[in-house]
Amino acid sequence: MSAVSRQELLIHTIAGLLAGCRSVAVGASSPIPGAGALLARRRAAAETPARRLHVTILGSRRHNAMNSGGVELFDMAAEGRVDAFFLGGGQIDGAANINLVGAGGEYPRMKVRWPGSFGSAYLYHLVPRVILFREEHTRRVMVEKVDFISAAGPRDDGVYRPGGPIGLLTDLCWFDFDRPRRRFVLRSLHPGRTLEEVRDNTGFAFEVAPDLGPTREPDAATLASIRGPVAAELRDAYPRFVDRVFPAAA
Amino acid sequence: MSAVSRQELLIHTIAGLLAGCRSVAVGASSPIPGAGALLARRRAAAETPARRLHVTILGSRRHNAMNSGGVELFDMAAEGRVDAFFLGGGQIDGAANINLVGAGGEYPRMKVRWPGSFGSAYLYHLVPRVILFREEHTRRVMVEKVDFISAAGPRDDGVYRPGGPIGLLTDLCWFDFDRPRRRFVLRSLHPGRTLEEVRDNTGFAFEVAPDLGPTREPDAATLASIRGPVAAELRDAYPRFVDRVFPAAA
Amino acid sequence: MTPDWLLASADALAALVPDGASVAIGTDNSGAPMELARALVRRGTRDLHVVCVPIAGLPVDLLIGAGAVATLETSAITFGEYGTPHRFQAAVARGSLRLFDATCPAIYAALEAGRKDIPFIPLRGLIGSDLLKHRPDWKVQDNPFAAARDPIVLLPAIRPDFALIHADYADRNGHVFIGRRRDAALMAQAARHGALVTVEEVREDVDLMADETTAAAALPAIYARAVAIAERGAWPLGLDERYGIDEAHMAHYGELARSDDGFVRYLDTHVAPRRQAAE
Amino acid sequence: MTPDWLLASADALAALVPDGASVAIGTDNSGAPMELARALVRRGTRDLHVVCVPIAGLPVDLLIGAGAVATLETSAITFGEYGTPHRFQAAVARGSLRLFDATCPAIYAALEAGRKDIPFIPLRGLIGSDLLKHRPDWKVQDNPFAAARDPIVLLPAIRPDFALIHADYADRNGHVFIGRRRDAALMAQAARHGALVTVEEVREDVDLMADETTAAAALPAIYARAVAIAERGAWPLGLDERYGIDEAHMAHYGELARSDDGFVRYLDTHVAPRRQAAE
Repeated sequence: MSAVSRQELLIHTIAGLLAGCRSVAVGASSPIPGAGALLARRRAAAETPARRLHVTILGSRRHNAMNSGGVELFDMAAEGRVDAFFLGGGQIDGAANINLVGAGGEYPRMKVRWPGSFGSAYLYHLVPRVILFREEHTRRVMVEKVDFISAAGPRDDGVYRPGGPIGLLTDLCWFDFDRPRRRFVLRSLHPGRTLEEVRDNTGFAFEVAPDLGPTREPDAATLASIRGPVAAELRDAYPRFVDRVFPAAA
Repeated sequence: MSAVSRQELLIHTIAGLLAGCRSVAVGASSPIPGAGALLARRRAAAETPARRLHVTILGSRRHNAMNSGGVELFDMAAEGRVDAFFLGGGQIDGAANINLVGAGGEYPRMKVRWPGSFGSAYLYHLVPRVILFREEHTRRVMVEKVDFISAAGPRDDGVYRPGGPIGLLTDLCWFDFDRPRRRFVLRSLHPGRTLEEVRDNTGFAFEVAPDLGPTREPDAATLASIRGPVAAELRDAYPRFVDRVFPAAA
Repeated sequence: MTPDWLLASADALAALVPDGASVAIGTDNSGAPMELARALVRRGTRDLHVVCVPIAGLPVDLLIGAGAVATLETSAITFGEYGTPHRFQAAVARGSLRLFDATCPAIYAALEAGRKDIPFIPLRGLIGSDLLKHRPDWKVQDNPFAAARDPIVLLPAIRPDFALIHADYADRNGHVFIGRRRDAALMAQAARHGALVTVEEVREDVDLMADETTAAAALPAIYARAVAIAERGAWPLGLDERYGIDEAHMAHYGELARSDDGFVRYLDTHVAPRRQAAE
Repeated sequence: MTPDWLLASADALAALVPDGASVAIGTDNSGAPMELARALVRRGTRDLHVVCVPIAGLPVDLLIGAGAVATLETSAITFGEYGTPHRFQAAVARGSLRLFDATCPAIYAALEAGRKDIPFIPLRGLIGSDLLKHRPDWKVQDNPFAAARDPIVLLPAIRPDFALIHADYADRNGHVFIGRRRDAALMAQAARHGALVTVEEVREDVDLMADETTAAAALPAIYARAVAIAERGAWPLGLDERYGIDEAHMAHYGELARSDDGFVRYLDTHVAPRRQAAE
């Protein structure tokens, strides 16, 4: 079996973060979280007794537990029927604020304008296990303070908030989010990455777990699962991603 | 053609009250209003140019403009998409308050308990042309003051209320409702009925229109329409009513 | 292998409902959960809080008569043209029910709020009705978006513990066919623990969510806490095109339910023994 | 005889939209009203208030580029994997748009409030976001049903004048097939004057409301202000199973829309002349 790719490591890591979930939703343009959710679904089905994990990939017809329009995802989250979701950001800061609107200049005439906040300002408050996921790990993205808060990190403001981020996954590493202390804690480095590299590329201050270790790689059986059935299932929503990353998938 | 029946007179009168409507809804257990709405629909279709009247008869599958569950009727009414609706009452008083809950004793342990208020407390405020319809015209029903207000008649309370009653149709007569003065005005007597009979059987004070006249009877063409196609269409929702009242309908 | 979502019987579903639970029940017209109601009576369930969506009939009269209901929220209790709900009327006369009289759109709006898990929702109308006098849980407030005084009712959200539903069939993945009966979806979505669903059959040959047309007619499996087969599960009420109402039995019920003794005999005969599917 | 609800073309529908009207437009994924957007540009429509449900893409970029939009409320403008909305970005940079940045569930909830014609609706989340700073129309208030302090956002209802929808077909009664695209129904219901709908075809052989399954997949005719046939009316975007996205044309648009001049050329070539159905 060939070496573990960058994407495979992320997919495997995400599936591990979804352990125990009954229901996972994945936003648009998120093939890696989508694959992670599909892998987690296979694992749940292989438990004894078999456990059903509901996966909804926005934009997919086959992997879609919903039929009441776009509002259903948000209602489901409020109802407590979405255990995990993924959010990214053009900027992410050390207090886990995320920015999907733009950078530089004064709102609304920002220098760089991104698409917009999507559902982040809501789901970030209501989904118990929000996984921040952004492959690019640079000082451009990981900033001290975001230029616009699309969705605020947890704070002590007395606002009803059953949900929030559990951590941040990038191309370099995985950070836990320590909610009481409102800080990221570097928990694992991806194979070949160093603490120095993470420090150089991170604009916010973070802590380092005493037991900082390497991100676990998938074993051969998991790799086969990702490259075979998971890649095949993912094709419904992300044909181009599958063609590019898993050209061998049927 | 045989003489005009009690039901046919009411159906004809209701169709006249619906003139110009684009959308009419009819509650459950209301075969006469249902037939009136179906007759009005035929008339609209016969105009030049043909005009579409949307009819929704609750409990009918064929005459149903809706598909989003029971809430849709109420949302439609709020949207301004229901021009006319029918309400009755175990009691109706002279200020057009209606009571669908019960009579005698103290709420909730009333001596007589009726089913309940249904949607009256809402639709009465939002549908511009509410037709009060109650066949039984006695002092038991037409009371000075209802024992329980399920839905309040229009009042000067500054509450948002685009809707309200336009009048009251019974087995004896038609009253207009004079909204500014909050009183019923006797406008027409059904054939064979007298002012004295109405006074004897009405527990609330009402006015008498200077031009009080007889309720207009349907002409031969209208009667044929009621007995033929309208009765046939009504069968979907009210098979037993049609069998009883229009045994000749195909 | 039996999937994890499919239980053996309506009684197995009823066993999931603890005393004191709140349950949502729809109208008699289509998909009334009669076998579930009988199973709740057999279990000896007590202190239910029943929310009718937005009105109800036979299953609720039965539960009230059997002493299973402590609190009733409804816009009406009616059998339509099929008689009088004597057990409801007797309980009202005795004052043995905590009664929350409502109006249909208020129950719908409160369930919609429940589905969004927002704490309350405003609704037009209602002001001037005596319903408000007896609903301390409903508040009248000024619309904060209006320039002038604009009183409006605020309703607290309703989130029942379970929705009780009978439906035509479940597909092989546990999605339930409900057609355009969107009330069933609303109830199930608003329910904290989802719907307890009895179905006439499980259709292994169908995957409702695979097609855009049939997907629109489904209650997605995620909203069903569990499903069980109960043939003729709406009996003596009807179910869509599958079977009509059993008018003779409705008359029989109406006669027996007129008295306390008669109702006990009805329970002994028609509820206590597990009904056979072919009945 | 042509029924009263069926107009001759998308241009006839666009003629119903006055300058300054508010219109709701859905996502690019399915049923984007491209031909309607082109018809609005041809009409020289001005000062539109566009509400994206809850995000939008190509039709809105086109309308912005053509100078038809004064106010934009959206949770995002994106072409997904098919390029960059240059006209939107240019308008933001120039400050030529009145921009109401939102978040998807807020747009949905406000439309649901519009559909109920309630003046406002509460929604969880949002507090702490900078979106609130720039939305003076959103209020934060204490939940009056909570014992302790419980701040919550109140959103004013959205009732657009029209919803703009492209769909697969209308049946012979003017009911429109939307499958499980319930966003189209929500938009149409919330719209004061209903939906302007283009369809690929009118199917005289179909009566969607006659069957419980297909009824669930319909937008009832009462919500459609008018319908017109526009074959390939979502082009260059795709429509469900009927046709896929025209990637080459998306790339072409992306190239031309990068500059003001290029965009004018695009309009001259692809929008000003009425597109032929067979294109």
